[in-house]
Amino acid sequence: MREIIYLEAIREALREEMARDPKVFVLGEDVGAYGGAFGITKGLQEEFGEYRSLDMPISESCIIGVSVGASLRGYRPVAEMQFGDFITCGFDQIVNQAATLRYRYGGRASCPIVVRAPVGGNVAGGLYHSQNPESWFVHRPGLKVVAPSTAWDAKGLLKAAIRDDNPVIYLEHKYLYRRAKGPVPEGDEIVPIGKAAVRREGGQVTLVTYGAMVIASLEAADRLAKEGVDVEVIDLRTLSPWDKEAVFASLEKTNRLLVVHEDVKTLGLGAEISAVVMEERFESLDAPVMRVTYPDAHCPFSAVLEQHNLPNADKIVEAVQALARY
Amino acid sequence: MREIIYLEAIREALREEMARDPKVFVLGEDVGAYGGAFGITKGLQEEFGEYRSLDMPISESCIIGVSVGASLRGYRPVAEMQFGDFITCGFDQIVNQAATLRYRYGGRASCPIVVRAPVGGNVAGGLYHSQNPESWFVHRPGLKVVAPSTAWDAKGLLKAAIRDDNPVIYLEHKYLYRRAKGPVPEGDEIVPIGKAAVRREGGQVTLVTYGAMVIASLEAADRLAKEGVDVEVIDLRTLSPWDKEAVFASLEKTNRLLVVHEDVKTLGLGAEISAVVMEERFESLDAPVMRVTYPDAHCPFSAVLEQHNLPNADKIVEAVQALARY
Amino acid sequence: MPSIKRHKFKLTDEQLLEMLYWLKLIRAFDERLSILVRQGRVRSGVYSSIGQEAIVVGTCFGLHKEDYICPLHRDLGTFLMKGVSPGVMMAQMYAKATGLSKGRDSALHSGVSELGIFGNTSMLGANTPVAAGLALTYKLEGRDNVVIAYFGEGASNTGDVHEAMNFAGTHKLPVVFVCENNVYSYSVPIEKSMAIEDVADRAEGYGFDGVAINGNDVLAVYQATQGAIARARAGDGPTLIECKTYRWHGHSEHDPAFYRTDEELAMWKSRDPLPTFTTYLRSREVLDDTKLLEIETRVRQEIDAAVTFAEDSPHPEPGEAVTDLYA
Amino acid sequence: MPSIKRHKFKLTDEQLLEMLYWLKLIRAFDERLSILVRQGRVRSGVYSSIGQEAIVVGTCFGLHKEDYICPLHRDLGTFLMKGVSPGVMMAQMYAKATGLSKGRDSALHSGVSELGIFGNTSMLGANTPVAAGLALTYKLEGRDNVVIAYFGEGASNTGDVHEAMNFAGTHKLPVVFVCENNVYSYSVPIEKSMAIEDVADRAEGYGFDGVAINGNDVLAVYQATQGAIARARAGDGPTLIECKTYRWHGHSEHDPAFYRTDEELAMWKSRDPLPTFTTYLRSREVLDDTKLLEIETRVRQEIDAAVTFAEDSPHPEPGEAVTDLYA
Ligand SMILES: Cc1ncc(C[n+]2csc(CCOP(=O)(O)OP(=O)(O)O)c2C)c(N)n1
Ligand SMILES: Cc1ncc(C[n+]2csc(CCOP(=O)(O)OP(=O)(O)O)c2C)c(N)n1
Ligand SMILES: [Mg+2]
Ligand SMILES: [Mg+2]
Repeated sequence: MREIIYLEAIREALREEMARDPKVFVLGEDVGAYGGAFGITKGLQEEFGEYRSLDMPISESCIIGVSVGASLRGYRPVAEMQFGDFITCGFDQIVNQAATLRYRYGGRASCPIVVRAPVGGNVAGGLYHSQNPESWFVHRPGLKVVAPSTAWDAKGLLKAAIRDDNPVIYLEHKYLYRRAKGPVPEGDEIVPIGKAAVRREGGQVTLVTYGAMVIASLEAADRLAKEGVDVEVIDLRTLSPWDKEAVFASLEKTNRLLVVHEDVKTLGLGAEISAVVMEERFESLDAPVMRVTYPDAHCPFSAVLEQHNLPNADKIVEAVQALARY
Repeated sequence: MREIIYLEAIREALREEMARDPKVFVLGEDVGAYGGAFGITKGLQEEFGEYRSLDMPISESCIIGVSVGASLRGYRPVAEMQFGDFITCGFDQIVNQAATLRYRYGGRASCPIVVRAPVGGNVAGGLYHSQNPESWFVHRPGLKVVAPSTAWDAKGLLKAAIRDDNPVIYLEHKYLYRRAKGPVPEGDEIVPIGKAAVRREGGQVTLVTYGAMVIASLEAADRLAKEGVDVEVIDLRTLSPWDKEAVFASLEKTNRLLVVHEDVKTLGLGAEISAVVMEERFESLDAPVMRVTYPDAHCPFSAVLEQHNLPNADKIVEAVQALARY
Repeated sequence: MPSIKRHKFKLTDEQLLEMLYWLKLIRAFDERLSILVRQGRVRSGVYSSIGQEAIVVGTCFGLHKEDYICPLHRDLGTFLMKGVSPGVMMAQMYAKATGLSKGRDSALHSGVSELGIFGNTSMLGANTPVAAGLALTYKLEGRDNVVIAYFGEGASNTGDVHEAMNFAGTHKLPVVFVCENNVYSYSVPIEKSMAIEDVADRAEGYGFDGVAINGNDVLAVYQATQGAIARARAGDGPTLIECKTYRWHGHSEHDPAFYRTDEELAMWKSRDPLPTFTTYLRSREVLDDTKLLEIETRVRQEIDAAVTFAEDSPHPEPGEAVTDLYA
Repeated sequence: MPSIKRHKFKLTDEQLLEMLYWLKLIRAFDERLSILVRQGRVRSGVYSSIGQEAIVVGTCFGLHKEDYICPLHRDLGTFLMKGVSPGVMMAQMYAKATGLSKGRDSALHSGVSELGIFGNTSMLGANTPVAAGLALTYKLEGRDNVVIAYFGEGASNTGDVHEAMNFAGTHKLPVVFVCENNVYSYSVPIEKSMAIEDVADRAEGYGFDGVAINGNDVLAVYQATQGAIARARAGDGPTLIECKTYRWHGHSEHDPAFYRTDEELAMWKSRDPLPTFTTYLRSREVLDDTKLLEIETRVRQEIDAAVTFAEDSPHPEPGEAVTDLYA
């Protein structure tokens, strides 16, 4: 199968969905002729016209509100945040307007919008171009949240998100845009929302992660394998609803669980996974669920500072070793 | 000692702090002559003048941004959100502007603002007048979050929040405004941020909670005592940073822990407490940490629906019994 | 300020009587609600439009089914005029299973897509970007439908309203922005929340026209709205219509409204849109006592039936608290 | 549009030469930064102000130390003019420990309270409510200081700018709003993000004056700003000054700016604020070759020293990644 990069996989999903369904359109800052800050929407305006890849004024709240309005008339807007960090400027329209729509309409309407947000660090982004906003949305009922780590999933999950009848926050990791390259099927391969993927099988420790941390986790697992520690790496892919069954199934084998994420520790997704595993699989645990995460700090610009904060293979190896020894 | 209600305790803290420090002022919608939607700021404008209890246009982002600006010149603004639900409209100014200020200034400035947010349900508020927004802010480094459950703490924590040099989110529970009545010291008694209170001692199960759920938890503990189950009830009071030592100390006695909160389950504060206890006190646990929370759903208006969702003494009793039996 | 041609859009006698019916129905609905709140039968979320009915009737009258409305919290009457029955609206206020939201929320926090009614959140101004999004779809489809977006003079200060008007102006979207300027934003008089007298003046900053009109004159509101709609349908983009009015009750039914004087209230009551219109109809011999009685009887019966329907409706099943979260 | 009296606020020859120095220093700083980016010595967050220096110099010149500035991302020069040394600014761009934020962020995301410099987040428009808050404190204290709040024509469409202007207008706060209209918001030309030509027209909607001026004429900018400051100090409230200008480089140093034509760029380069001002000074015999050489030498030395300082400065200690989160 041909290999393409993550960034192109996102673009391909958009193009195919726009061609398939005239109700799908893209809107955001600079997404028109320019093709977006990262070039994701390049060519779409040329192919589909001004209004299907629509340049919006700088107004994130409006971008999302407009998406909600269009969705009520059967459209499937895909809103691009120029950086995921700016999603805070449209926060109310997501968590109150979109997330509660179906509920308050008594189930008589739905709100099929996708909000694409380029997230994550390790790209010299600093405080406002590196954030990982997933927890805010995982915490909010009525939303779904996905975070692909491979080019394949980037395409398949975006297609699933666009076809989903609920508001979906689609977190694309900037570090992966050009670094995650791999096979991607042409055409209509959907990656279902809510299903994790086992990226590496193993029997001693379960490592649950997502996004760019899949790369660091697999690197750590390779190194650990050489030491004889056999790690199963699960890529959640969907953060809300996350795939409890997949995590439990692996845990039944390993009885040891590590969660790795780039988001900060306190109330990062690892907290919820840990709590649920405790509640529902306490007896399966031979060791406490542990977390390797960003510290509770902001995302500094200096490479020296940022590397201090970012989880990496070294930190993961250390944590797995401790777990395996437990 | 004289007894006053929670609502008056908040007002008293504001009045005393405004009298003590001319840099303290209040701003928000209708906080002037009207005294705020709940009457909290009643009399302040008369006593301190138009600009120290300042009516703001409907613009939450501006209210918080203005507070940040004033704080940079040594003021200590106390911003009132008319309902905590509307804090989403000022979200960016809190999580990006205020929370990162000291960090990005290289430690050379601070941002001593307080954002007061009336939160919580059981007051016929419905979807947009009942929410519990604490998780969003506990998750964000650079902020502190407090949530008093008694009139005493309402006063003492607000004073602490105003004097704190960091942005503090002060969550006042609407259900408690008139229902929480109790002794409140006159004058300068401060309740320190970061310290929990043991509301009831007990040796069998530790129950950690905060806000309006302290009432339901104490009711449950009373009932359980009659059955011979001896519950220790800890009121966190501060949610960020939460008092790990107090929780651990109780857990060492009981080896069983239940977290109760009105916020939804997924990535509610209970998740973090559960995860930290697992990481740091796994060996102390005779049973899994359990959670009694709101389900992952919105806050419906109908009393029938709302009572279905709200945690209450019945649900807590049941959970404690299960834990005690474990 | 573009002048309003009072007689450009003709109304038949029948239509004029229908307008009177709506004015009276909406007034009666709100009056009954007010009583129901005091009786404790309706719990909260009641924002009376009494005194402002001419705006609702003047803007909604003659809308097509496919035209969309995005009302503010006080515009319960717009739901009625767009086709929701008084019974369903009353059930919504009662939080019954038969209400629009099935008890999930009260007030206007629910919508009906088939009737072109958007139900906003509580967040003031948040309906306006949604209105722009709806209008965008009409433009994309080349339909000649319009969207009416309502907000108070208080809400006009929110960022959302600015962002929405700017976007709508940029793309000449078919939206009519209706600002209901009732002098107060809860307790705050307009001069304490903005330095201008006419919110309409802001339209210029978005590249379209704004007019300030007498919001208590149903015909003036109708003419202005129809003019704006005609321009919108013709592809000439949005208009901002600021309707000067006053609310008689407090902000909500729980607000004693001490912040205003009796004289001010009395002055505005003397401009009550209902008798003004009734007198006009009589003078034009469109209305007589028989017809008036007919209308009043019909209104009373409909409101009574609505209350009965709401009272008799079941509460939602408790388990519905956690359904309809996802499609 | 209030007219600008070009000669109302007098400048001595010395001051005029100082203005030239600042124009050249800021130009040289940005030119050097551009090279450093291409060399990979500075990593990102570089938004060149080349072509727009007259706005920075014209608005900051003559500000009091206690006056506050709330710059936009392109206004690095304002930091220099308010008293941050070129070395510290360069170290900030290098993310060194000696930079303003000690490496926590680059660009203008840090401030200096003692110098009256606010450091915004990246979020466009978010500096304007903060500016209003600063100005509120001046009003409360009865001080005659002012706040200058900068934003691009693109950022003028954000809700924050609307909310801030409305609040500042309502209370006649001492703020000067400076809109740097450089035609583009990243790739989007102004006509695709608003339906008006002059952002200045929006001021009327907030109850204060707006003027659109030639932003490439440092003296015009200075006169307009001083006029606005005088009004603000006198308690007459805000002014919006829209400075028409153009950025020569791409949006950031990584943007090839294919979205515009060479002709357009060439036209605007012919309006370069520097030679325009130099010619003027020569014609008034304020400037001669010796003085020009003096200024240019000084600028070169200062920029060289700044780069040396930044290069020689240590990186922050890794552990500083988790300090200064709380006071
Ligand atoms: C974003 C937001 N902030 C605050 C409120 C609380 N609130 C509800 S109505 C209201 C006053 C609204 O005034 P206006 O817009 O003039 O409409 P009116 O009630 O006068 O019809 C306020 C402050 C809200 N609903 N939403
Ligand atoms: C709230 C927000 N949305 C988007 C961005 C991304 N962004 C950075 S600069 C820019 C264009 C700004 O245009 P303008 O305000 O005209 O200033 P200019 O860069 O032209 O000086 C955009 C879209 C941002 N920084 N903040
Ligand atoms: Mg009003
Ligand atoms: Mg620009």
